[in-house]
Amino acid sequence: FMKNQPPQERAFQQLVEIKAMEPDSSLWGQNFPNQWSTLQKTKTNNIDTTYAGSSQFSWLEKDPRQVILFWGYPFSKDYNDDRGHMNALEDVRATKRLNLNDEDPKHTPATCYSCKSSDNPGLWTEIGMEAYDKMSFNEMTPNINNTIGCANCHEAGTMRLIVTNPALDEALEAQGKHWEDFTRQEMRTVVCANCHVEYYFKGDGKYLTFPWANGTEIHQIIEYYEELGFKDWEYPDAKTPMLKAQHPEYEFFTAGSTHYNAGVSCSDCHMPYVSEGAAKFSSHDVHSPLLNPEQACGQCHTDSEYVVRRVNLIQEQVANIKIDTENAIIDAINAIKLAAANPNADAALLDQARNLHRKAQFMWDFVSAENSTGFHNPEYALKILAESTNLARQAQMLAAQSVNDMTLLETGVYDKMDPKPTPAK
Amino acid sequence: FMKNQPPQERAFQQLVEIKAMEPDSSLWGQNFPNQWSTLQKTKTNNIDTTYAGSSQFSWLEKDPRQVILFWGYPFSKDYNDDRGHMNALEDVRATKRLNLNDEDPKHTPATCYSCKSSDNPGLWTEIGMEAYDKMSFNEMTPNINNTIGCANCHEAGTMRLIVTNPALDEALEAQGKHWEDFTRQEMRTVVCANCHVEYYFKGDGKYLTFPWANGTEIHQIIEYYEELGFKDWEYPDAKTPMLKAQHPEYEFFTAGSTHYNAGVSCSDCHMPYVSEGAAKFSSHDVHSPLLNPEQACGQCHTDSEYVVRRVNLIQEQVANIKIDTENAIIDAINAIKLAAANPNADAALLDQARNLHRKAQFMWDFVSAENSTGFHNPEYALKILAESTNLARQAQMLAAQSVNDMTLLETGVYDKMDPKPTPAK
Amino acid sequence: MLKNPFIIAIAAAVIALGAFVFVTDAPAYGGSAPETCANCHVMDSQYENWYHAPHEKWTECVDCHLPHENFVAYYLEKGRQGAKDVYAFTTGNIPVAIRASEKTKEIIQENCIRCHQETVESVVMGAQPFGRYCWDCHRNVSHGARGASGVPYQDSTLYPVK
Ligand code: HEC
Ligand code: HEC
Ligand code: HEC
Ligand code: HEC
Ligand code: HEC
Ligand code: HEC
Ligand code: HEC
Ligand code: HEC
Ligand code: HEC
Ligand code: HEC
Ligand code: HEC
Ligand code: HEC
Ligand code: HEC
Ligand code: HEC
Ligand SMILES: [Ca+2]
Ligand SMILES: [Ca+2]
Repeated sequence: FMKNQPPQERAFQQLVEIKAMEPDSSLWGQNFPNQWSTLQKTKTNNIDTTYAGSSQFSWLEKDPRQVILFWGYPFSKDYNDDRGHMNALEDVRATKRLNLNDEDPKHTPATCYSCKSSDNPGLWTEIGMEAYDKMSFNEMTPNINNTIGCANCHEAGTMRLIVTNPALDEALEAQGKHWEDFTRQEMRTVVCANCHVEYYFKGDGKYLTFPWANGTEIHQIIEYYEELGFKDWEYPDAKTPMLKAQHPEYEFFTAGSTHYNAGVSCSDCHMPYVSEGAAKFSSHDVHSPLLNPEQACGQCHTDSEYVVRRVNLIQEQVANIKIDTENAIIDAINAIKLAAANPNADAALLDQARNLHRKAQFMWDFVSAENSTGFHNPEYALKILAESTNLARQAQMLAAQSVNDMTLLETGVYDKMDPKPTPAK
Repeated sequence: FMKNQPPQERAFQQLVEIKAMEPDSSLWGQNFPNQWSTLQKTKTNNIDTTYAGSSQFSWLEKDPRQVILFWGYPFSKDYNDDRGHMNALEDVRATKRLNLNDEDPKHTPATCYSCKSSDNPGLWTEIGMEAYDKMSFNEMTPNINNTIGCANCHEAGTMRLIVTNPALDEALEAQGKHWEDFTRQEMRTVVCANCHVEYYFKGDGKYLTFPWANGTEIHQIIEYYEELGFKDWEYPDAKTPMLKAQHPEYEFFTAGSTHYNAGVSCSDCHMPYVSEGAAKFSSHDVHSPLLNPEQACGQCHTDSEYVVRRVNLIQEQVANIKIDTENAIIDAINAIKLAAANPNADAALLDQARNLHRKAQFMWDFVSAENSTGFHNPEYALKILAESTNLARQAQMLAAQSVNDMTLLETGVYDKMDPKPTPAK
Repeated sequence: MLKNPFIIAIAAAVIALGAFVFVTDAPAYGGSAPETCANCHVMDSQYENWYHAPHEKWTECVDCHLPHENFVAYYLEKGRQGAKDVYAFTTGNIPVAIRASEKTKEIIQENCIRCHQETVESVVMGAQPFGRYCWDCHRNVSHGARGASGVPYQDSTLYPVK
């Protein structure tokens, strides 16, 4: 009986032996048919919820303000909602955000494959992440044959959860943390941080880096980028040095959310236990928990209808305030563009305006690119949006002051646009 | 055992018969010594928490921004944190907000006694609320001999909870609701709405009225005041027609908060059951639940330390954003005052600025005057503050436009003040 | 000289114990009927919530709260807990909210696994210890929707949800 045996020693019964970092999930699947068959469902999921779901709808069409906000950056061309894990490889190859012209210095690096394939752990071990990231996306393509799979999250043999992405390992180290010391429950969140985090490409080697050296709270991340003087792109005409935020689920959820503080992990909601016959196992069909709230929330919350109604309310409030913030940033962009076109503009004031625009937009994006429409940490979302709106309006005022032109104080610029913007070409 | 006995049929044993609306709580106390002795504790409580508590500290000293925000209104003279129920009468008589000069048309009406005494239910029944409210505070004083007591919440004899304030009765009626139909659990919240609500004095008769005809959500309340063209005072120099919000605990808590939606009532947290020997009763020592979280929260939350830490986090976030909002409104006031002093100001733009100032400040006050520093409904608090800040900044921009003067876009006006303002005389 | 008071003391103790056993029906406390535990009305709410929770059909208090690996451990722990409970009850040293101690929690966890071994076998296995309580998720299992709630009349179905 198992309690006479220290749990560390309890091993899974394995029919087939799996070699370390085996990229082919179907081999692992012979040992664990339940996990494999549920993982495969992520391929065909396509049901939507009010604010998310698995259909890959276009954010640029759903909210054309984002075309303006990302103007001059590939995200203004193509930006879809995410879908299931097994589509990762197909989707990264299909996005119009790629630049596959290796002659162009701005071509897409191999780094973009980092979170899309179970071939990576093996490749990183073999050639090292530095060499990997120096290659172009094109050059890497022949080495990548598998989409996300078991090797991205598990150690073969023991099946324990591990950090497979060297960028995560290094980011934790930079904070003096070692994932090897984490408890099993902590790993049920940290394993998602292999990918669901804000990142940037450091230097010419496009080295994958998480901006966490000062901490993972939003102001610490902004401070990090300020110290580094980093920018993702320059906003056309306005000339603001912009930052793009990307899926910071981990940073957002762990910033003191109700659930995180109560010890709940990502996997508790997104990979709830399901039973197949007598035994239960973790569903590997990862998607919106609003599609199976009975399983995802129902064990902790007896009234799962109640919590789902609550999610609706939270998301609606966040979505509405997010639109106010977008409008404020668009008004600011309009003003800064007009000011920048004026050769007599006061450079110091205009730069202050740009700095506030940069921060306001990164803060907004941190909430917007986070995929739960605020649910992972509702108060944090609203707090950040309140701060962002305040900065955006101040950016607009500074831009107007820089050229002493009252017309720059125009508000509601987006609402007056007709027709509304469409995705860039 | 009790589950075989419907609770409705268990009657109270009463030693002394209490006449209807008996104002003297000590008589009721002969029947219910536990309730009476705990109620008496509210007299001497004086422990503070981080953001509230029972010591009656001055808000104007704790946050001198509020002196500016309430300038021209009695609240800029004297505004303390509330303390226990049995101090109500003493405190209303002592506040410097009173104007006891009955010759002055702005003298304080008797209406100010409405929520401070157990004599009221009897008086209202005898002379009617209309006649009551037409008297001056001075004239009413001899009739008021008891502070808040049993008769404000209970029906003598049955001891059931009742609506005693005609203003609440009428406000519910206006929404087509009848408190007699409410369940016991609902009454455990509604009984507090006799007093813990936003109110105004209607017309020259100073008739106590709750602005709920359109609903109790903040935008419905604002709409109500807009339709009525009501103002509490005019902001000096800026000439904005202002609204003051006052302790809207009921409206705020019931606007879809987690706890309200989950069926939790005010009394669950503020009047938890306690035991004295074998008997279990509702503590009538109403105060901050952070002073007895084991009792107040522990019945529902197994980890009461966890929830208290959470309250801290929520309140800190709300308190910080609230300061941002105050700063934005002060910047707007500054701009509007300067614009109003300019005879060439564009009147239409300046009026728009005033209208936004009016709304922004009412929204801020709705959160600020609510006594839980956001905890009763955290997301609602942050959402309202985000909207308020946005409006305040737009008010400032409009004021600057109205006089075509960039210097009105100055920000951080409060921070530059030295010395900081002190309470008005 | 010394012997008499000693005998008297022993006799007195025996009489007192006899009276105690008679008056309090102490032997019942050696049994396992849930009503016994609920004798102390301080545990009314746990009883009520257990009674209405899904496990009432299958379990008694002791199935979860006492160790079952062997009968020595069972009675040792029963004695230890009982003594503690009676001490707390008679001295009136009753905490505001009664909470399971860490030791109790470990015992309960063992018991969940004892009955549900087959179900949880594959999920509690693995290279790292499971390290969390079953009722972190199964919050309603033993004592109702919100744990051992002591608040009566709390019924959200009675309350309109906006
Ligand atoms: C308490 C439950 C809970 C926890 C814990 C949780 N999530 Fe979520 N997650 C949700 C809900 C609810 C949504 C909203 C889904 C929707 O809008 O349809 C969501 C949405 C998402 C989405 C977008 C889903 C979609 O349909 O596109 C992603 C990605 C995501 N979460 C990842 C994570 C990660 C990574 C973590 C841990 C860092 C995490 N979640 C923790 C409940 C949770
Ligand atoms: C190896 C990288 C990686 C890891 C590890 C990872 N994810 Fe993802 N996740 C992705 C990518 C990439 C997508 C988007 C795929 C697409 O849209 O093609 C995604 C999509 C999702 C979605 C959206 C699914 C839908 O139907 O909309 C959810 C929810 C999600 N992940 C949750 C999690 C959780 C929870 C964990 C940890 C248990 C996790 N992910 C671990 C890379 C990863
Ligand atoms: C640190 C991990 C990581 C890196 C590096 C990364 N992604 Fe992703 N990617 C994700 C995750 C997680 C998701 C799912 C969440 C989301 O879409 O917000 C995702 C989703 C996507 C999607 C599907 C949704 C969409 O946005 O249309 C595409 C396409 C994509 N990534 C392309 C790229 C490209 C191109 C790069 C390189 C510039 C890149 N990814 C780099 C983790 C990463
Ligand atoms: C996106 C990350 C991710 C991927 C990809 C993934 N797993 Fe898992 N897996 C998890 C998490 C998280 C758990 C829960 C671990 C725990 O509770 O300690 C888990 C648990 C398991 C378990 C333990 C039993 C259970 O169900 O809880 C097995 C076995 C398993 N996975 C097999 C697989 C196999 C086989 C594959 C590939 C077909 C796979 N996993 C792919 C994240 C992943
Ligand atoms: C992370 C959350 C979580 C933890 C921890 C957890 N469970 Fe569960 N358990 C679940 C979920 C979710 C289900 C529902 C599965 C379904 O709906 O198919 C479940 C189902 C069950 C079932 C019912 C299966 C059936 O046939 O309906 C039993 C019994 C059970 N768990 C026992 C346990 C025991 C014993 C432990 C501790 C060793 C435990 N659980 C720990 C989430 C959890
Ligand atoms: C492993 C346990 C667990 C799971 C799974 C879980 N929750 Fe929770 N949830 C909690 C805890 C603990 C709290 C904190 C309050 C408390 O102590 O009851 C909480 C609080 C909440 C709250 C109140 C917070 C607020 O902001 O209003 C909501 C809503 C909620 N959860 C929704 C969900 C939803 C939706 C899901 C599924 C997608 C979910 N929860 C899954 C444990 C869980
Ligand atoms: C879920 C628990 C809960 C509910 C329900 C609740 N409150 Fe509170 N209340 C609190 C907490 C916590 C505070 C913050 C106390 C502090 O900051 O010290 C508070 C603060 C207050 C204060 C200020 C206390 C002080 O120390 O000055 C008042 C007045 C108040 N609540 C009245 C109400 C009313 C009226 C209702 C119903 C409409 C209500 N509360 C519902 C928990 C609750
Ligand atoms: C008859 C009017 C009235 C009713 C009914 C009423 N209150 Fe009050 N409440 C007041 C007044 C007035 C004060 C402030 C007294 C003072 O500061 O002198 C107050 C103060 C408080 C405080 C602050 C105590 C402190 O120590 O800081 C709390 C908490 C509170 N009330 C909660 C409630 C709750 C909960 C209910 C319903 C069960 C309720 N009140 C019903 C008028 C009322
Ligand atoms: C509808 C009920 C109601 C009316 C009418 C009312 N109050 Fe109050 N009063 C309260 C409540 C509830 C509190 C406790 C909550 C708070 O202080 O925010 C309170 C607190 C007070 C306090 C103690 C805290 C402080 O603000 O310094 C004073 C003094 C006071 N009121 C004076 C007045 C005066 C003067 C009037 C008339 C202009 C008045 N009240 C009208 C309900 C009312
Ligand atoms: C501020 C409002 C308020 C005041 C003042 C008040 N009560 Fe109560 N009382 C309540 C509430 C709320 C309950 C809970 C009722 C329920 O659960 O139905 C209650 C319950 C009771 C009960 C029922 C038993 C119990 O403890 O739950 C008695 C008896 C009682 N009060 C007596 C009194 C007496 C005597 C006084 C004056 C000394 C008094 N009350 C003053 C609000 C008040
Ligand atoms: C009568 C039951 C009850 C009482 C008393 C109660 N709560 Fe809750 N609490 C709930 C319910 C129900 C939820 C909703 C989440 C859920 O379903 O688990 C909740 C949720 C919460 C949450 C999560 C929401 C968030 O925004 O993070 C916190 C924090 C919380 N309560 C704190 C408190 C505090 C502090 C007290 C005491 C002052 C208290 N509660 C008293 C029932 C109660
Ligand atoms: C199905 C298993 C189970 C049964 C049967 C059961 N309990 Fe429990 N009991 C638990 C669990 C689990 C906890 C721990 C709750 C926690 O830590 O939040 C607990 C906690 C307690 C506590 C401490 C209160 C607390 O919230 O920590 C008491 C007292 C208690 N039980 C008494 C009883 C009594 C009396 C009975 C029989 C009427 C009983 N239990 C039946 C599982 C059970
Ligand atoms: C003599 C009255 C009495 C009886 C009979 C009684 N209890 Fe208790 N019990 C108490 C008191 C008092 C406490 C609080 C003591 C403390 O937590 O320090 C308590 C605490 C507990 C706890 C939580 C503390 C801990 O040690 O984890 C559990 C669990 C518990 N009892 C279970 C039971 C069970 C099971 C039975 C029946 C076999 C039972 N009790 C019979 C009075 C009693
Ligand atoms: C004496 C044996 C026994 C003990 C001890 C026990 N259970 Fe059960 N449990 C059962 C039986 C029998 C059923 C009903 C049959 C079934 O569904 O498997 C059941 C049903 C369940 C279910 C499914 C029904 C539901 O309530 O949702 C869950 C989950 C569960 N138990 C969890 C637990 C947890 C957690 C513990 C420990 C706190 C525990 N059990 C302790 C025997 C036990
Ligand atoms: Ca999606
Ligand atoms: Ca107070």
